[in-house]
Amino acid sequence: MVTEINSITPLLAVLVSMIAAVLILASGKYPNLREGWTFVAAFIKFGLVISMLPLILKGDVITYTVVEMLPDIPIAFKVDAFGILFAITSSFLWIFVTSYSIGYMRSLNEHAQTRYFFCFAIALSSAVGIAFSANLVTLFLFYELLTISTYPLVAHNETPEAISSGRKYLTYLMIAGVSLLFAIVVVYHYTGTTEFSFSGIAGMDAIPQTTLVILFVTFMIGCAKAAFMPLHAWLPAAMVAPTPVSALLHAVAVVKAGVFTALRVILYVFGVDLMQDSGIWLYMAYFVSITIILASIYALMQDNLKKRLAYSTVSQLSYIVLGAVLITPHGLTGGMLHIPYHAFMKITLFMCAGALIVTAQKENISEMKGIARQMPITMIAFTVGALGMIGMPPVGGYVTKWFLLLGAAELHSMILIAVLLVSAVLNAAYFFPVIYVAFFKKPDHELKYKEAPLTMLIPLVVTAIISIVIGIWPDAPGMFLDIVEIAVANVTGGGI
Amino acid sequence: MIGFDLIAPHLPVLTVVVPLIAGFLTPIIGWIDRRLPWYWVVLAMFVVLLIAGNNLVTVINSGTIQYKLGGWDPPFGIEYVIDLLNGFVCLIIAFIAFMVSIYSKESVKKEVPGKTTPFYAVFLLLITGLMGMTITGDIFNFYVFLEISSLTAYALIAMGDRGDGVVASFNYLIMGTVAASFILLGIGYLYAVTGTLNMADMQNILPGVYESKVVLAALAFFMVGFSIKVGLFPLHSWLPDAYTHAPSTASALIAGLMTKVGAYAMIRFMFGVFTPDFVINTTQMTNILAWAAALAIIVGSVLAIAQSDIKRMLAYSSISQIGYILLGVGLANMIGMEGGLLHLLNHALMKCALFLVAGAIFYKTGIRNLYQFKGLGKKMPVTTTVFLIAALSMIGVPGTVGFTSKWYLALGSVDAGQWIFVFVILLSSLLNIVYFWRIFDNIWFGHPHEIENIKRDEAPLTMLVPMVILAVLCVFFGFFAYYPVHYVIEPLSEALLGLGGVLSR
Amino acid sequence: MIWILDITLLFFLVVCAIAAISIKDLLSSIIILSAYSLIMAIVWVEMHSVDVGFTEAAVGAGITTVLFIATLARTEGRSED
Amino acid sequence: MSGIQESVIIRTVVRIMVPFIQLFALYVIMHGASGPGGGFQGGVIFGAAIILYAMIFGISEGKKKISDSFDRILASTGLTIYAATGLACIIFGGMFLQYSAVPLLPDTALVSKYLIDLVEIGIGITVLAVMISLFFDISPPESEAGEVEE
Amino acid sequence: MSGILDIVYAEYNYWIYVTLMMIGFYAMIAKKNLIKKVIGANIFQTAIFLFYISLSDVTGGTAPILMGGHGGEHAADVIYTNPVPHVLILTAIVVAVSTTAVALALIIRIYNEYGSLDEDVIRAARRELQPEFSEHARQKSVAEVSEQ
Amino acid sequence: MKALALFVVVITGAMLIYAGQDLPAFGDINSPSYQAPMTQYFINNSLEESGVPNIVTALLANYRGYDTLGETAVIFTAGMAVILLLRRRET
Repeated sequence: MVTEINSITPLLAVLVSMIAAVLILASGKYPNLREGWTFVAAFIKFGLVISMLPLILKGDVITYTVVEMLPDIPIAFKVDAFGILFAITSSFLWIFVTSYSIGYMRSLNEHAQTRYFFCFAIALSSAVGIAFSANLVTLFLFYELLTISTYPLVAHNETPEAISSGRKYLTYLMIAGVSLLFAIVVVYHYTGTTEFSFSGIAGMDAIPQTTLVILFVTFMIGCAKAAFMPLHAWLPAAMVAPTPVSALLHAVAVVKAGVFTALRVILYVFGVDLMQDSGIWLYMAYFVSITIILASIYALMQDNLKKRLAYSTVSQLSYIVLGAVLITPHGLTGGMLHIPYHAFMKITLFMCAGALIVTAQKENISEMKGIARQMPITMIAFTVGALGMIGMPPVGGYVTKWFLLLGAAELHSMILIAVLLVSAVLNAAYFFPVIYVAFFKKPDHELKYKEAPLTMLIPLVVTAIISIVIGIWPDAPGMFLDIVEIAVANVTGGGI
Repeated sequence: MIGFDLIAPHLPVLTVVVPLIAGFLTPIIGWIDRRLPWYWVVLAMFVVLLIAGNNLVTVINSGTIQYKLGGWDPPFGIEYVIDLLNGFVCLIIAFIAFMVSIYSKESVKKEVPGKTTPFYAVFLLLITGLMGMTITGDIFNFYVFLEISSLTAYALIAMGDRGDGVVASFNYLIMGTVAASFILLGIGYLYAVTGTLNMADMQNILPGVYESKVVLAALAFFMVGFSIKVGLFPLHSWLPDAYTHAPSTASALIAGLMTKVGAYAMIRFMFGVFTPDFVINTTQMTNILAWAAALAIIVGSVLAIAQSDIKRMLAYSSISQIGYILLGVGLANMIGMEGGLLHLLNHALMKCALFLVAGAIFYKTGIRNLYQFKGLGKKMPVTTTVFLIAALSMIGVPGTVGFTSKWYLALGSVDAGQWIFVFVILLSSLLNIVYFWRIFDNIWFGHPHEIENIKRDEAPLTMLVPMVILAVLCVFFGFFAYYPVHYVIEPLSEALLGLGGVLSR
Repeated sequence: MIWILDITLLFFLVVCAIAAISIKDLLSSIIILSAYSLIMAIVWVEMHSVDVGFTEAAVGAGITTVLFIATLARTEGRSED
Repeated sequence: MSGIQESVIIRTVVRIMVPFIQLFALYVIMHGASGPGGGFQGGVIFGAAIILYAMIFGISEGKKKISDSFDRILASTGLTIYAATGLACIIFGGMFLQYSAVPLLPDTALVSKYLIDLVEIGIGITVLAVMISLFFDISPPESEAGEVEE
Repeated sequence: MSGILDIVYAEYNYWIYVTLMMIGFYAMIAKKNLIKKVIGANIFQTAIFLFYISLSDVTGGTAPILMGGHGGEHAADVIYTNPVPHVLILTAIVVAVSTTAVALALIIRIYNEYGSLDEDVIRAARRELQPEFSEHARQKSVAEVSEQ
Repeated sequence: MKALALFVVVITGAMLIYAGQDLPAFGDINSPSYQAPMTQYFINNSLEESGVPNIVTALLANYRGYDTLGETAVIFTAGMAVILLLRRRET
């Protein structure tokens, strides 16, 4: 039996970065103080999130109703294993990205840094809010807040290009928001509630089949933050943003919020049984398979490193959703586990790309010949991340791929197994050239770069190390696999 | 509290009489000292706010208040009836008026130089008119106060942009006269068949004469008349000019209140004079209204995109937002009605805040072209933040008031099986994003070199305070919408639709 | 009431109304409007509403006309339609 | 109008007429209770008398009789009388404008008759003041007054 | 009298007020001259008043002033017309004249600004004066007023 | 414009005529408005209650005195509005 424990901690975890945002705004004139607030908030936030972990590992959930916004529609938090998985990932990585951001922004002497840190803090609040939401309306609240607070980050440069990318970003995500709202309204109309439940919202099975399919499609459009293939265009466009933004938001917070929402909808609104009974899972599996393959091919064609990473993200995100729609315990484990794993690996990659921009002013792969000699640490970290992406032990990526393969195998679906293998090959095809160019090509002329500043270097080294650790010892007690197992047990009725 | 006990039973009438007396004493006050009228107005509005608040609390706690003017029993005398509906609307009026009155100090001094005293007299009389329209239970008394509010609105609008303001005011006057005359004619028709002027009495008598063509014609004339008054889409032609060219104070007041009271009157006449069954089923009036409102939502939003003058843009946005309110009413189901009524409050808060911001920006910079707003984010951070919050609320971002009413309206449309209205609502919020976001871009994302050397230069405190309060409320009621909904709007919707509960007596 | 008188007066009302809105000279138009008001006042008195008739005579035919003429004095007297 | 203004006959007639019109106006106000007429009609007639005077002798002459600020205060006063009557009823424990609550005389009908008269006077004052003010504001400034007849 | 006349007699006021209303309404919408619009509004409103007064009249009735003055007994056989519409219309007439006064004041202001009473001319003048929107004119006006 | 105006006017006229069919006959003593309790009450009681023989005045200043207060306020408003519109500056 799952015990519900009432505690204000989830609210505090969300609010801490909001308060920090206000303080950042107030101390905009003193950069050290301003960034000090960010650090303090990041640590407190992580501490708060972690403090809830023991209870979750015991199999309990933590609930807190903030306010009843409308009759029957509370703003409420519910921390379960799946939620805390995402919350830990994003709040933990915030610490590193803060450090990295300081180095990056100061090195490039960027303008409007106060706005940058302010929006960053709000975005983090939103991400954790999404993770802890107890119902669709609360989730929608933070989902929209995340969109709005990241717009200034995407359009940070204020150049016409940045603004138009920002517009594109906004257009996609706002249409998604509207679509999500519509779906939520329909769910509420049929079931009278929007609260997530481990076995799906009761009453969903009463919805006629056609409506159900339309509803599912609307939800998935609503999850455009997850960058499914026809709705992915915002992600490469958003790469115009400063690299830390790409790193955190477009490898962790925003896109993961999208997949997180997709998974919440699939597992906690529709529920495993309904997905299976209605047969939606199979179509969705094929659909995301297309994204996995196509996005990898797109990635192959990019020369800009950040764009290549962006398409790689598009492809990897679909792994997560694929895992969820496989419905089997192994598939679910693989999908959920890929959320933190992909986050660690991808953020390493992005931070490396950012370091290259700061020190070498190089964005295109073809210009990076021999750069590893000047920046060995960065490029080694990059290699670690890339290996993880491809799925080579000992870096973390192989664990999730293994689970996904197991899931596909359980279903005896040769197509899906093939998809996973082909995509692994494609991943290798677009990452190895980068490594090859950086390590083995001779530079056109002599290079005189040094490594990036320490504030940037340390985070990327740490995340690279963690990527390896979670690959070597995935089943360490209290680590991600533990959490994921509880989450999977919850939704598959295993209950603890 | 002996004094209060004496006054307490008379609070309903004082809601109207206080601004009225304050209004016609203003010339004397201004004659004593030209700076006094502002303090006088703020004081009067504060008193009215307290009274209106007290009225609503009394209604919630102990039911409908009746006040027999002159001590005559209805239907022989005029009767004031405060139920949840008009208690609620009165409080909105009182609150917005109080906010705008604080705001008006500097703005009026600058935009209506040398005429502050009559301006404030007319200001107070406008509030009198709106209050009187809202609170009365007598159909002809309603007309009288309608005319007070209309005349004052004409005068206030004409004080704006030199030539444009006057022309806008004149066009409004012609349209308004047509509307008022239609309403007067409708009143005459109803009187001809019922022989009474008391709304509640009329509602009792009318069902017996529903087969009369006169009643149908009366309903039609009322609907057309009020549609002009609220600026419902095909009859909106007066609205954009009037809102654009009025002085900032008047724009905020009129945009925030006039159309709300018009919408209130429409609701009152449909459900408080005629019976719900008649307007919903027999004549399908609500259905027609819903479709017209849906059209207004789309057309208003689309036209708003095409504007470059911020006030004109807000005016078109008002046309669309009025559509929200009437769509909710027109859906004629519980949830839709709740959405419509909630939007009365929400739109008053948001639109008033936006117009106040537009006024503050104009006051400081003289700019109304939203393409010239570059760098304002640095120059006037508080003002622009208020703008951001109110605009996000208009878009319907959750956590702001705009979301709550949008939620109800969408849900109500689904409940009514009218999926197309859901799309209308959602499409309109996308269109809202389009026309508000380009302003955000201009305010905060101007080219860096252009905004380097801008100094902070905020609007005066008397302007900032009401704007900030409104913005805070936009967020507050976004999270705490439970209270208005639970205490006022839910019982009210039930009563209006005849599903139980009592509207008046 | 005398219905022949009634009908005659009402007929004149319509004639005056049409004339008032179609005559191009505004002053004449206003004078006709004044006559219209006066006839209206008579009609009302004839319908036993003396108070209203009295008021209309004083206001419609009196003050309104004065205000109209004063306005004309500050603007122009001709109309294109 | 210049022609009319210079005519001695008209000037004299108006000078004599105006007081009589004003007297008639007062009669109309007071007589409103028992016959046709009342504060509004009387006020209009009273106002008309002054307007007539102003038309013939010029607006500045008219304003000498009733200045702008006096006029404005007059307008306020009339309404104040009315509203104060209403408030007085509240003070004496009645409803707003419930004349019978005022313990002026034992006969409530008579009380209400007198208060009706008082109220009518209030209306009359406001109406006359506003009518004059309307005319003064709308009519052309002195220098162009001659154009009226053209 | 014949039956047709009876019908005409019974309803003629209504037909007249409908006609007057249409005339007034037409003038309000279609006439270009602003004063004509106001004249139309006056006709429109008085037509409605006529409707009310027609409503109040009673065949064989007399004005609602009680016979015998104050304190006198009024004869039981006297029929009085309905006083209620009279009261309403007294109020409405006042409203009408107020509206007219405001309208005329607006007309004077418009004439001072644009030198014309013709709607089309005014529209053209406005367009010429403010090609895009009224900012320019407004700033000018505020500047001028503050100079005074 | 003229055609549109004519169209609107004709529609309105049609509505008026439509309604006119069911209006009580002119001068009909049995019309609902005349037979209504309100009218009869005023005719019968106004003298005793208000002390004035003119029923219209009694109604105007007593029963519906509040309307008249409003009416006076309308007049006052018009005066203020015209002052606001036409007077150059405060006196």
